[in-house]
Amino acid sequence: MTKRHVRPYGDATGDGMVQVSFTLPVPHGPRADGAAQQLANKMGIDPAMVVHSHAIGDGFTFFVVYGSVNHIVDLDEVKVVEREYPLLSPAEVNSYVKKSLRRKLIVVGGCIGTDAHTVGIDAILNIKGFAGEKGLEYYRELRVVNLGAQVTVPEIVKRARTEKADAVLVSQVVTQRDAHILNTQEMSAAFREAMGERRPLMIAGGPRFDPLMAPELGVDRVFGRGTTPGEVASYLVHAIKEKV
Amino acid sequence: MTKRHVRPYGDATGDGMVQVSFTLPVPHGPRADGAAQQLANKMGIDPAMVVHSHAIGDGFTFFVVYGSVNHIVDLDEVKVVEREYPLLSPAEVNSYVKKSLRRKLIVVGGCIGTDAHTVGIDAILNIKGFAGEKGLEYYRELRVVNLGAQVTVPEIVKRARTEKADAVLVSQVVTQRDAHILNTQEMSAAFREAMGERRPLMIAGGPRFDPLMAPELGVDRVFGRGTTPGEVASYLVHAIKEKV
Amino acid sequence: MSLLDLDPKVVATARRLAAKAAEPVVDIAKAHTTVAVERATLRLAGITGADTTHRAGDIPWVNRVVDTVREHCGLEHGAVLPVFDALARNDIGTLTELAEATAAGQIQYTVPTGAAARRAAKAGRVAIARGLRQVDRNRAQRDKLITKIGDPPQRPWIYLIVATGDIDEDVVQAASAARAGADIIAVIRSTGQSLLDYVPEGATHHGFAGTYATQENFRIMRAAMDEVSKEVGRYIRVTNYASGLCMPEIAVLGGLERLDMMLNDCMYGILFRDINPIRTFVDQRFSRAMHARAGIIINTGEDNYLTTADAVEAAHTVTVSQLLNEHFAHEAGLPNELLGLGHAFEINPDLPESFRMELAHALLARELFPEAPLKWMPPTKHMTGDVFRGHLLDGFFNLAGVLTGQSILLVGMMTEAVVTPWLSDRDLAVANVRYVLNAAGNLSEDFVPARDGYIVKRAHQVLGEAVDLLDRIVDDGLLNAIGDGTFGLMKRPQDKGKGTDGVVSKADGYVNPAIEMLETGATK
Amino acid sequence: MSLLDLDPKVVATARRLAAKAAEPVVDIAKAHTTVAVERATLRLAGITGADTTHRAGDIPWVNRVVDTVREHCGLEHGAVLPVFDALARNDIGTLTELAEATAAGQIQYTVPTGAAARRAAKAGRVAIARGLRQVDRNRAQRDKLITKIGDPPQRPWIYLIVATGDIDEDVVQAASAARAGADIIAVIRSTGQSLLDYVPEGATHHGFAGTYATQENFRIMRAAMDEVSKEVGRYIRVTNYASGLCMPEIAVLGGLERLDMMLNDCMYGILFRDINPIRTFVDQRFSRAMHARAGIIINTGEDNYLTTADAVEAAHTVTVSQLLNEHFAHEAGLPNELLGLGHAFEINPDLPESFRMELAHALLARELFPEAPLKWMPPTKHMTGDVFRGHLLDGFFNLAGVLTGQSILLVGMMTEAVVTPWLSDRDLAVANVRYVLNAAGNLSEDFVPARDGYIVKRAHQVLGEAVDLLDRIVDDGLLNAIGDGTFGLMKRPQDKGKGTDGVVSKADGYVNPAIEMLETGATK
Ligand code: B12
Ligand code: B12
Ligand SMILES: Cc1ncc(COP(=O)(O)O)c(C=O)c1O
Ligand SMILES: Cc1ncc(COP(=O)(O)O)c(C=O)c1O
Repeated sequence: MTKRHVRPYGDATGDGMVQVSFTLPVPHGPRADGAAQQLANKMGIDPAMVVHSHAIGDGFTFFVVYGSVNHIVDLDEVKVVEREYPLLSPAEVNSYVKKSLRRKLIVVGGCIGTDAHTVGIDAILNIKGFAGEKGLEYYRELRVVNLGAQVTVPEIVKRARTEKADAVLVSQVVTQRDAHILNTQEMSAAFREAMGERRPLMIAGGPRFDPLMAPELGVDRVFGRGTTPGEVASYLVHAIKEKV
Repeated sequence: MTKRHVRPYGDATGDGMVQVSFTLPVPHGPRADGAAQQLANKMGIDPAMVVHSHAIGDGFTFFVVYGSVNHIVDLDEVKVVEREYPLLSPAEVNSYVKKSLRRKLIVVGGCIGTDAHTVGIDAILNIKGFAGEKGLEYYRELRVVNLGAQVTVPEIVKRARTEKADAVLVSQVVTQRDAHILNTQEMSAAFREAMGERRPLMIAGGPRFDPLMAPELGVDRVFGRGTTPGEVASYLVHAIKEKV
Repeated sequence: MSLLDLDPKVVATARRLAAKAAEPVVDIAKAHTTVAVERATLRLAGITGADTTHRAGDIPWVNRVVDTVREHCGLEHGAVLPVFDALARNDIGTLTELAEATAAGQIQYTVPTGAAARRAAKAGRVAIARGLRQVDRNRAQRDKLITKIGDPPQRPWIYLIVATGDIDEDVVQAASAARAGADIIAVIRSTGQSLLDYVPEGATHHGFAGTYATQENFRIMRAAMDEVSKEVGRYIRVTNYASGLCMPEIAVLGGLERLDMMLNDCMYGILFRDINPIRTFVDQRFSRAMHARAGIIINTGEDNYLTTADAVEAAHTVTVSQLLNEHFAHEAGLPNELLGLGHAFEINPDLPESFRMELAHALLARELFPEAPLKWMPPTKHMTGDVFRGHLLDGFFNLAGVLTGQSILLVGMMTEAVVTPWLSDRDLAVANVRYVLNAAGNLSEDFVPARDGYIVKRAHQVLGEAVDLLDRIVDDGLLNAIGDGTFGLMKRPQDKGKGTDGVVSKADGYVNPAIEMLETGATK
Repeated sequence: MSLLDLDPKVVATARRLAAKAAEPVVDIAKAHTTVAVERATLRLAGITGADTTHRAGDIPWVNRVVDTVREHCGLEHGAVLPVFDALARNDIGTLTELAEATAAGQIQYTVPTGAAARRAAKAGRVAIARGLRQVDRNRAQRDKLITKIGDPPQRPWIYLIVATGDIDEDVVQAASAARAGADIIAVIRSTGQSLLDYVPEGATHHGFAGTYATQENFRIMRAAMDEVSKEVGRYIRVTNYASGLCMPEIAVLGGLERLDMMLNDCMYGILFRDINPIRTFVDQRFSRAMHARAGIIINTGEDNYLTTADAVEAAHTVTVSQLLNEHFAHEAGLPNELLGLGHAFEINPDLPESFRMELAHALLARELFPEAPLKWMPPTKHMTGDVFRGHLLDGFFNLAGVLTGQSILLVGMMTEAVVTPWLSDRDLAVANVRYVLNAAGNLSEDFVPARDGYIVKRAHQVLGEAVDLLDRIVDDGLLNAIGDGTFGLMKRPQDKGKGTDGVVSKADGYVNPAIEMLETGATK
C-alpha cells in the first residue's frame, strides 16, 4: 500500500532528494554556479547543492546539482492510461477472433515518414516477437502485412484499403522536430479523409510516445517503450469487441 | 558577452533541456511512471520524457527523466559573493601584512565538532597547499596554528585567545543532519560570547558551504569547494585593511 | 603479433570464397550504369547548381540533364556522349548553361556516332580530367596539411558525430568537439536524404535528426575544420555519408571538397534503406573508385547488422560482410589503408562473458584485417534511458577498443537511447574516452588471451561460421543470400527496392571517361 | 600463478623487517593494559547495561566499575582481581549488581593477595570462560549457517555500506542491498563514536553520517541478515568497526553477537583519530586475539592513507602497513584467512597509466598475501560531483578488482563526493559491479602483465621502496616513524593523542584470564 502523497526518496522517507544535470550558456565561474543555483531553486529544489560544474568551451558550463525538491506527488492525480482490458494468451485471442469475426483479423503495419527504425514494429509484428512473447504473425487468426520502413502516408492508406485492414499499426522512433507527432497526425487525418467511418483502427507506437497522447495524435491507441505483442493483441480483441 | 536571460542548452539555443533522476516510494509500473511525469511537470519540465524506470526492491522505483524546463534564468538576479578584493601574490600579502601590522598575522585553524576531514583545511594551511598554490604556512608574515581534527569549540576559543589570533579558520565537511551549520553557529556564538568585539575574524570553509551563508553562520566569510590558499590569504589582507 | 593464432589457410579460404561470391556481382556492376553514376560523371565534368524555378523545389541541374538525356535517347551509352555532343552541336559554353537550355526545352539529346562521338568523348574527358585534377589537388593538399599540422597523437582516432540539422550549428558543435578532443567529425545526414534521388544544393538549416549532405555544407565544414585544425595542432578529419541513392555523386562531392572519410558500404543501402541491390552495387563500385582516387577512407556499416540481428548469433555475418566489403573495395581500387571496415560493441551486456566475447570479435576483425583502419562502433541497441549504466557501458566499449587495437573509435553517448547527442553528452563522452585512453591505453601490452581460452575459441568459432556461410553464399549467389535475410535479418530481393528504375544496362558503345580515368589513374 | 615474479628473498626480507619493526611495539603492548582492555574483559565476564540515572547520559556499567577500580586501587593488576574479589567480599551475585552498588558508592575495591587473589582469579576465569564459550558457539553457528545456506557464488564478495544513522532504517536498506546482490553489509558508525571512551547502549536512531555501534544494534542487524540470508540463499556477512577508543570492547561485542568482519587496523586510530599510539597498540592486540577466537575477518585501513597522502608517492606505505598489520595479526593469533588487508583505487585518474598503476599495486598486494581475503576499496579522493565520471571510475575500479583477484570488494558510489549513499546510488553501484563481474569476471584469464613491462616494473619498484622504508623504520623505531608522518602524512607522537591516560603499565601480579584463554584457546 502506497500513500497518496509521496516525495522523492534519497536516503530517508520524505527527504525529497533529486539529482539534476544541465548546461547553461554561461562561462564557467561563480556566476555560472549562481545561475545554476537559481534554476534549481526555480525547479523547486531548495536547498540545492551545485556539486559540480565544468566549462564546455568558452561559453558554456555543465552542472550537476543535488538537493531536495519541495513538490509533492499526488498519486491520485497521476494520469495513466490504465489497461482497461485483460491480457489474453494467443489462444484466447485466436479463439475470440475466430468466434466473433469468422475470418482472420487483418493488420497492416509499418514505419511511416522517413523513419527507418523497424526493430520496434517488427518486435510487435514478426513471429520472433519481443521479451519472450511471440509477435502478431504467430497468431493463427491474425493476418499481418508488414510494410517495413519509410512508408509514405498515401502508400499505407492505399494498402490498408486493398487489404481491407481492420487495424493499422504505425511506428515512429525519430522525434527530432516532433517528426513522430507530425507524421502520425498526417496519417490519421489521411485515413479519416479517405475512409471516414470505415477507417481501420489506428494504433501508433514508439519509445518516446506517451499513451496519453492518443487524442492529440488522432489515433485510437498509443503504445510506448517496452510494449509487448501480447498487450497489442489483447487490445485488438478489446477494440473489436467494442466495435461489434 | 552573455545575455541576461538564458535557458538550459541541450542541443540548441533555448531548448531548455535538462536531465533529472530520482527515486519515488512507489512500486514500479505505469502508475509510477505517471507519478514521475507529474513530479517532472511540477518542476517545470514540460514536455517531460520518463526515459527510464526500474524497480528498487518492491516499493521503490528509480527514474531518469529528460525534458525541457520552462524556467528562465535571469543572470541579473544571480546572487553570488563576488570577490570584492584583488587576488594577491604571496609577496604582496607578506608586504602588506608587514607594513600594516608590523608583526605576523596569526591564524588558528582546525576542524571542529566530530569532523575529522582535515584534508580541506590542510590544503589551505599547510605549505603543500592546493591546486599548485602554496598554503598559508608558506607566507612568511603569517603564523599558522593548525589544530587538526575534531577540535571542540571551547578548545578553539581558548587557543585563539592564547595565540592572540587575528583570524580563526574552521572547516566542516560532514553535512548530515546539518552538522556543518550547527557546529559553525555554535562556534561563532562562542567567540562572540567569549570575546565580543575583540573576537578574531571568523572564516568557515568546506565543500558543501555556499559563500552566501556567512550571515546565517555568524561568520565573516565562507569559502566553498575548490577554494585556493591564495584566495584566503588575499581575503585576510582585505579584511585587515577594512579593520585598520 | 598474433594473439588469436588464426590458421592462415582458413583465412585464405575465407578471402577466396568472398572473392568468388562477389565475382558475379562485380560482373553485374560492370555491365550496368545508373542515373547516379551518370550524374556523378557530369558533376566531375563541372556541372553545378540547381533549377530553383522548378515547382518541385530545387532540382539540381545535373538531374534535369540526365533525366532529359534518358528521356531523349536513353542512358545505355552513358550521358557523356549525348551531353558533350549537345554542347558542341548547340555551341554552348558550359554544362550549366546547357542545363538551363535543357530545362527550357531547347535541347534535343541523341547518341552521337563516328567522329561526333569521338569528339564528344574527348571533350567529356577533358572536362572530367579537370574535375579529377581538382580531386588530386585536394588529396595532395590533405597530405600537405597532415605533414604540417600533424595526425592525432594516439590511436584509436576519436570520431564524433554532430547532428543538429543546421550546418551553422554543426560547425559550432564540431569546433567545440574538436577542441575537446575529437579527431574526426562526422555530420549525420537528415533522415531520409539517402532516399532522395538527387543531392540538395547549398547551405541547409532544417534537417531532421541530421543535416543534409550538400556540396556547400561539405565546403563549409571542411573550411571550418581547417581553421580548427591549425588551432588544435592536429588535422581534423571530416566525414559524411556516401551510401544512398546518390552514392556516386556524393563521393564526387566529397572528393571535390576534400572530405577525408565517407560512409560507404556495399550493402547498407540495400538492407537498411531498401535500395535496389543492383543499383547499390553499381553505384558502390563507381563511388569507391572515386574514394580511391581522393584518398578517402571508407567506413563500412557492419555495425548496423547488429542492431537488427543478435550480436552473438550474427557475429559471423559481420565477418562475412567485412570480407565482401574488402573484396569490393580492392576491386574498385581501394588499398587496405583506406578500408575503415566497421564492427560494433552490440552484445547484450547482461550475457555472461559479454565483454570477453566483444574482445574476441574485435580481435578477430583486427587480426583478419591488420592493415585496415578499423572503425569501432559503440553500443546502441542495448543502451537504455539509464544513462549511468550507459556511460559505464561506453567506458567498457572504449576499453575494448584500446585492448584490441582499433583504429577509429566512434564515441558512444550515454543518451544513445534518448536523444540525438547534446553538447554535454559529447563532452562527457569524450572525457570518458580520454580517461580510458590515458589510464589504460597501453593495457593491450598485458592483454594476452589465454591459449585455447574463451576468447580464442570464440574468435575461431566465428571465423569458422563465417567460412561456412561464405560457402553457402557462393553456392546460392550473393544476391539470393541478401534476398533471404542473411544480413541483419533484412530480406531484400534483387528486383525490388528503391531506385530500381535508375539502373540501366550498358550498351556496347557505352562511354564513360571517368570510369576509365579512375581505373587507369590518368589525369588527362 | 605468479604474474609479477616477485623475488621470494625480497619478500622474505620484507616480512623479516616488518617483524623486527613490530617487535618493540609488541613488547610494549604486552607490558601494558588499558581501561578498554579491562572493560572488554569484564564484558566477556558478563557485565551488561548502563547507568541510565547518571547526569552525563547513559554510562555503561562497565565504565563505572573500571573507573572506580582504577580510582580505588589502580588497574596495574587488572580489573579481574579487584572486581571478583569485591563480588566475593560483598556477596553479590552478578557483575551488574556489583556495578549498581559501585555507582551507589557502596563498594571499595582493593587488589587481593594470596588465597583471595587466587579465588578472584578463578571466579573471573569461570565467568570469562562463559563469555568465550558464547563466542565459540557463535563461530560454530556461523560455520553451520554457511554450510547450510552457502557462501556467495562469486569472488570478490560484494561489500556494501549502510549509514542512515538509524538502526531500523539501516535494516531496511541492508535487506534491500542484500537482495540486490550485496554479500557483506557494513554499518558505518556515527562520526565521533570512535572517540567515545565507552560503548553506547541499546538500539539507536540518531547517528551522524552513521549509526552507533552498540551490542543491541549488532544483534538487530545480525538477526535481520540471518532472515535475509535464508531468503537470498547465501550467508550475508555483517561488519562493524572495532577501531577507536573501545576497540577491545567492540571486538568482544562483535564476537558475542556473531558479527563476521570488523574494521581493525593497527594504526588507523592513531593516524586518523589521533588516538594515542600506545593505547592503540595495546587495545589492538587484545581485540585481534578476540577476533581470532571469534573467527572474525579483520579489515585493515590502508585505504585511508591514500586519502591524505598521494596514492603514487605513498604506494609503498600501504605495503609496509599491510606487512605490519599482517605481523601484528599473526602475533595476536589471527590466521591468514582472517586477514582482510586493505588497499584502494585512489590514484589520480588523470595521471597517464593510472589504471595500469592501480593494477600493479593491486596485484602486488594479491601476490604478497596470497591467502588473505584482501579488501579492495573504491575511489573516494578523486571522486567529484561529476557523478557520470564517478560511475565510470567505479566501473574501472571493479574491473581492477576482478583482474587482480581481490577477495572483498567495497562497492564505490557515484555520489562519493556528494552525500552518504542514497538508495538509488547503492542500486546503481551494485548494477555496475554486477555488469563487470558478469561481463568481464573471467578476463583475468587473459590478463598477463608483460614481462618487465610497466605493471611488473611498478610492482617491483613499490616492493623495493617498501623494503627500504621498513629498513628505516627498523632503525628509527616504528613509534618514531609514526611520529614523523610516515603513514598518511599524519604525525602522531607516541606520548600524545586521545586516550593516553587510559594506558596503564602492568604490574608483576597483573591477572587477566581472558588474555590467557585467548592465547591458549582454553574454554574453561
Ligand atoms: C537500431 C537503431 C537504428 C538502426 C535501425 C535499423 C532498423 N531496421 O530498425 C539504424 C542503424 C538503421 C538507425 C539509423 C538511424 N538512427 Co537510429 N537507432 C537505433 C537504436 C540503436 C535502437 C532502436 C531500436 O531498435 N530499439 C529496440 C526496439 C525494440 O524498441 P522500440 O523501437 O522502442 O520499440 C518498442 C516500443 O517503442 C514499441 N513500439 C515501437 N513501435 C511500435 C509500433 C506499434 C504499432 C506498437 C504497438 C508498438 C511500438 O514496441 C517495441 C517493443 O517494446 C536507437 C537508440 C536506442 N538504443 O534506442 C537509435 C535511435 C532511435 N536512432 C536515432 C537516429 C537519429 C538515427 C539516424 C537518423 C541517425 C543515426 N543516429 O544513426 C539514422 C536514420 C534512421 C532513419 N531514417 O530513421 C535516434 C533518434 C533520436 C530521436 N529521438 O529523434 C536514436 C534514439 C539514437 C540517438 N540517440 O541518436 N538506427
Ligand atoms: C578523505 C575523506 C575521508 C578521510 C579523512 C582523512 C582526513 N584526515 O581528512 C577519512 C577516511 C578518515 C574519512 C572518514 C569519514 N568520512 Co570522509 N571523505 C573523504 C573524502 C573521500 C575526501 C574529502 C577530501 O579530502 N577532499 C579534498 C579536500 C581538498 O577538499 P575539501 O574538503 O572540499 O576542501 C576544499 C574546500 O572545501 C575548501 N575548504 C575546506 N575546508 C576549509 C576551511 C577553510 C577555513 C577554508 C577557507 C576553505 C576550506 O578548501 C579546500 C581546498 O579547495 C570525501 C569524499 C569526496 N571525494 O569528497 C569523503 C566524505 C567527506 N566523508 C564522509 C563521511 C560520512 C565520512 C565518515 C563519517 C564515514 C565514511 N563514509 O567513511 C568518516 C568519519 C569522518 C569524521 N569523523 O569526520 C562523507 C560526508 C557526507 C556528508 N556530506 O555528510 C563524504 C562526502 C563521503 C560520502 N559520500 O559518504 N573521510
Ligand atoms: C555505411 C552507412 N552508410 C550510411 C549510413 C547512414 O545512412 P542514412 O543517411 O540513410 O541514415 C550508415 C548508418 O549509420 C551507415 O552505416
Ligand atoms: C580500519 C578502520 N577503522 C575504522 C574506520 C572508521 O572509523 P570511525 O568510526 O572513526 O570513522 C575506518 C574508516 O573507514 C577504518 O578504515
